[in-house]
Amino acid sequence: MTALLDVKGLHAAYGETKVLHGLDFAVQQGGVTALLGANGAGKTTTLRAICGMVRTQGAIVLGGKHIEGMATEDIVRLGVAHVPDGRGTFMELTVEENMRLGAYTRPAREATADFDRMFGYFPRLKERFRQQAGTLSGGEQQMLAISRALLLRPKLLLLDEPSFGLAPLIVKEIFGIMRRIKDEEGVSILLVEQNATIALAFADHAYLLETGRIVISGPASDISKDESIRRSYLGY
Amino acid sequence: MEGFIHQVISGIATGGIYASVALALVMIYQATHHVNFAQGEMATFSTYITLTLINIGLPYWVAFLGAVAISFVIGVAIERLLMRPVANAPVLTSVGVFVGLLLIVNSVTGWMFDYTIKQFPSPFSGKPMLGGFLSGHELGSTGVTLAVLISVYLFFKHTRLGLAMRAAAFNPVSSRLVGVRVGWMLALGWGLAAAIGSVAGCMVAPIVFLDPNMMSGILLYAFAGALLGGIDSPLGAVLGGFMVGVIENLGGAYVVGTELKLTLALIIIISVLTLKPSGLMGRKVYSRV
Amino acid sequence: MPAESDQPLLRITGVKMRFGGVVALGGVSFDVAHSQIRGLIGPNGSGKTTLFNCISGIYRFMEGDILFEGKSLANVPRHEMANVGLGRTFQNVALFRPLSVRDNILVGAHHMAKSGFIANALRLPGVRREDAAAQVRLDDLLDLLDLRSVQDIPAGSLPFGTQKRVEMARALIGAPKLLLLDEPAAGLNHSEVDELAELILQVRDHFKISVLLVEHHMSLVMRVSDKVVALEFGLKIADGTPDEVRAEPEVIRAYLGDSNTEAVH
Amino acid sequence: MRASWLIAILVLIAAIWPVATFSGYHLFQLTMVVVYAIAILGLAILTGINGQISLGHGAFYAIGAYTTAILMASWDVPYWVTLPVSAVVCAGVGFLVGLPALRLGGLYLALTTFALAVAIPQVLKHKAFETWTGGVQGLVIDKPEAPFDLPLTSDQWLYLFSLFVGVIMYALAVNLTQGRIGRAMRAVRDHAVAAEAMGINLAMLKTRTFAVSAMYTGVAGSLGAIAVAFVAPDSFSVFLSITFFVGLVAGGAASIGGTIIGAIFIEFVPNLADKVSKAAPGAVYGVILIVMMFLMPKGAGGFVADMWRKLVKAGGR
Repeated sequence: MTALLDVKGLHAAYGETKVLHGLDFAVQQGGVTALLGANGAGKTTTLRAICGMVRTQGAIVLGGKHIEGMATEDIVRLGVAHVPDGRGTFMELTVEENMRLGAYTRPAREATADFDRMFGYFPRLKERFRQQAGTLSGGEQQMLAISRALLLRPKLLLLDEPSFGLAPLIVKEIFGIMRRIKDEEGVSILLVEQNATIALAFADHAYLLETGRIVISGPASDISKDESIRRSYLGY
Repeated sequence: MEGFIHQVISGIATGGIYASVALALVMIYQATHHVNFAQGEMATFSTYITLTLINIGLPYWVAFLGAVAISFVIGVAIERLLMRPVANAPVLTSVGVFVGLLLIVNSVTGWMFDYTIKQFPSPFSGKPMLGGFLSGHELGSTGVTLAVLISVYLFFKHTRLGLAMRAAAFNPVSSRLVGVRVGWMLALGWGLAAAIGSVAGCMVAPIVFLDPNMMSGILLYAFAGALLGGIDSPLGAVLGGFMVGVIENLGGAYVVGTELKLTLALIIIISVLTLKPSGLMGRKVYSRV
Repeated sequence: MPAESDQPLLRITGVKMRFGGVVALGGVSFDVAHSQIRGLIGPNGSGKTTLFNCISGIYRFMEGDILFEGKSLANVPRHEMANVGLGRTFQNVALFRPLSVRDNILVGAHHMAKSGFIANALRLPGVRREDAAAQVRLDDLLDLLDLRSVQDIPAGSLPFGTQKRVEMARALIGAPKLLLLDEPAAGLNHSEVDELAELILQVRDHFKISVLLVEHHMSLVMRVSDKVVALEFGLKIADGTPDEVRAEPEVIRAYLGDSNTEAVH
Repeated sequence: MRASWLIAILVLIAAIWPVATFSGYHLFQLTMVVVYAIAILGLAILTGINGQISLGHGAFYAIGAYTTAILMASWDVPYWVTLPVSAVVCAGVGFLVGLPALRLGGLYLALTTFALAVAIPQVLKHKAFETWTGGVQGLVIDKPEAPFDLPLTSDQWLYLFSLFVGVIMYALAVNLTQGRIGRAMRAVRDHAVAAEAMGINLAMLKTRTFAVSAMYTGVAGSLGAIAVAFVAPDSFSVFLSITFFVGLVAGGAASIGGTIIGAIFIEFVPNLADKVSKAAPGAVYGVILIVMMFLMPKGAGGFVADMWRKLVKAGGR
């Protein structure tokens, strides 16, 4: 396997507050990589850094091309879809319009055909197609956000805490569908999660972040046996 | 009774002008959360451009469309040059820049076209219509205004670009993440607002005559209309604009007299802001601090 | 005051809060004792910050009650909170950026003085007495929090860690009985978090006050708290000493996820 | 501390000196500088220090001017007695305007006060008040003579009188804005939620600040009416309010000393620019506003203060 995304020595800061202190990590072609860590460890910032949403230093290479310093819009057009924290729903627009925006960079006709595939994953979106997105439940908004990202036909999908604020049953449902999506869409995934158990069950490789640094990394199956996650999360 | 109906109908006719300017204000407000104090002055300038094009011999509608196009370009240019740098500045800064813009456009207008009051032609006949309730110009300008408002609505509702512009206004961060070039959407919004203002200017000039301060009162009514309808609702702004037109006409005729019409706008603004700040159709936002 | 010994400083009973249809707090209860450092933890979106805002009056809770020294805070206006005895800091720091460190801290003493517009404009003797009194407390805090060398610098231009100390000083100059800290460790690096932990303990001992610490930096919470309460989905899932709380299966599940997620495969 | 006293004394000497050297129109212009400085000071307290943006302070200036003019024209009240009356009236009106302003965020307040500025000439012209206001014609009042048979012309006396009032008003403003209340005003401007948590009653502070601000600008209006010896609705158009705003920004919104620079600016720049073309004053104002916003967000006053600080720092090394 070759690395689709290769990140070396990534630093990031909000104003004067430095959040990331030199991360090295990779996402393999067709693989799922998880970034774990307690709140405030810098997971969300890492995703934002990849998308050019914060000031960074270091190398971010996507499919052999350096993307650091590029505008978010241009990075997106290279095939990076980002489901941001808080899901980034266009609350005032309808579900349909949200999905059309997902396919904004592609010809309209192609997009409409893709809508049906999304309904295949998330039938509930079809029922809610004409509704204002702000009226959706949290779980439905997460489904919409994932669909919106997939409609870009991305090479790399960045998922920021898809379990956030959702009841365990819905989390399970969404991750079940994500597994199908991964196989059927042929997309590589970088997943940020606080829920370590579910993330490690889904990912094949994982990194654990602590205050802006990677403390351990390895195959997900190894990491899930490691005590340091528990320590890191529960503050021993 | 007939007098009353007459006041209502001609209120609707002027209300259309307010509705257009209110829509222009709301478009910029939605995208940037700034109120363009120079909107009226920009529209006046556009009207002078139309007059200049007519005076060099172009047919009315060619001059009209030419001015709309030029205004669009000016709007885009202003956004790129002046507004971009203060996009995230404090309110005082943005108010300063907008008031500065108002003064500059006003002075440039006076300097280029002098301060004498000028007649402005109407493309419509001046004969009374609809049984004498409306002049031909009032009827025609209401038609033009409605045509503009409907096309703006269709543009935003049914085109890809319109959708992207709305998305950029509502949620710039998410818009970037789906590949929308948010900066250009804002510039387009400014262009459109300037173009709409230019139409409003051309429609009102035959009635109030053209001078560099032609729109200063109209801007106030448009503010009132935008607030009445809800400053974040384009549809609300349009309805608010029409309502203010009617209120102004009725109030002027039966309540406060014509001398205090502008004060009426102030009263509407204060009443809306204190009694129902979100306006009639504005969004209610649940804020989680 | 006989009541003081048997009654906690802060008592939260069955507090509920909804936003639209979303239940942010579903009836939370716990106490903060005198001179106690109380940790409040929970995953993202568990309701910590909502509860914090209910205590400080930013939100008005819908059911239940919050008692401070036995008196309900339900209808206390926000600007009275400081007078009642609540001091607070803010998530991401909320300083008056252009003002000097000194002035920032002095604003925290606003509620302890009474002089109005006219007295200030005329600089009546009472105003000078108030200023002198505030100055004494200011001097004390500048030393305690090591801010003397930056006292004339605009707060907004200081490093983040220093700004947090300024904010702490601003809360403390008002002589609160309960100090509410909203994610004080956010944005700090390892060594700064260590210093913060020392500072929190020092402040408690120096001023003999209680501290309610809302924080997701677990090692900080576990290190300084006497007792910790954990929330998830707006409900209390654990309450006890740091060791008890992190051994609690519900807490482990809330943080690390359900160990029974093999179904995903 | 001693340096600022020294500066104050030097400024005062410099301010009194023109009485001996200038006469007639030039002295009148300087009187207007003092008047405008007080007006802008009022705006600075509200907008610069407390963060409540007003684009309509011309309205309070007009109310002050008319209060004085009506008292003098209709009831022969001595000019100096009208000042405290005007102060009370304007503070009251300011307080009332400040009440709805509480519910308006920065931008909406700017908008509403802008509307107030546009509307005020219409109200002043209105027939209902014509017996007092003189309608469109306005009111002519007598120019005061120097008292106690002082050997001063009317212009000289007026200048000294305005200066006297101005010095008192500045001294009070400095005290007010540098103490506990001034800190609270700034705190509310910079972070209202935090200010409230520190025990500041936002509603009370903001309405009272509004009253003080309106009082200052209103007293300036009274002095202006006495100096010009005439009031008419069209002198109080929206352009006057914008002029004050320009003066505020030019001097530096939160700088008390900057208000004097702003006043000099709005008194002399239009006169100079007018010689170029009728459009020039507006254009200069507009350009100044935008340039200030881009380059010197703290205004000339803030710029000078920063330079001063750097000088002191460099000298101290």
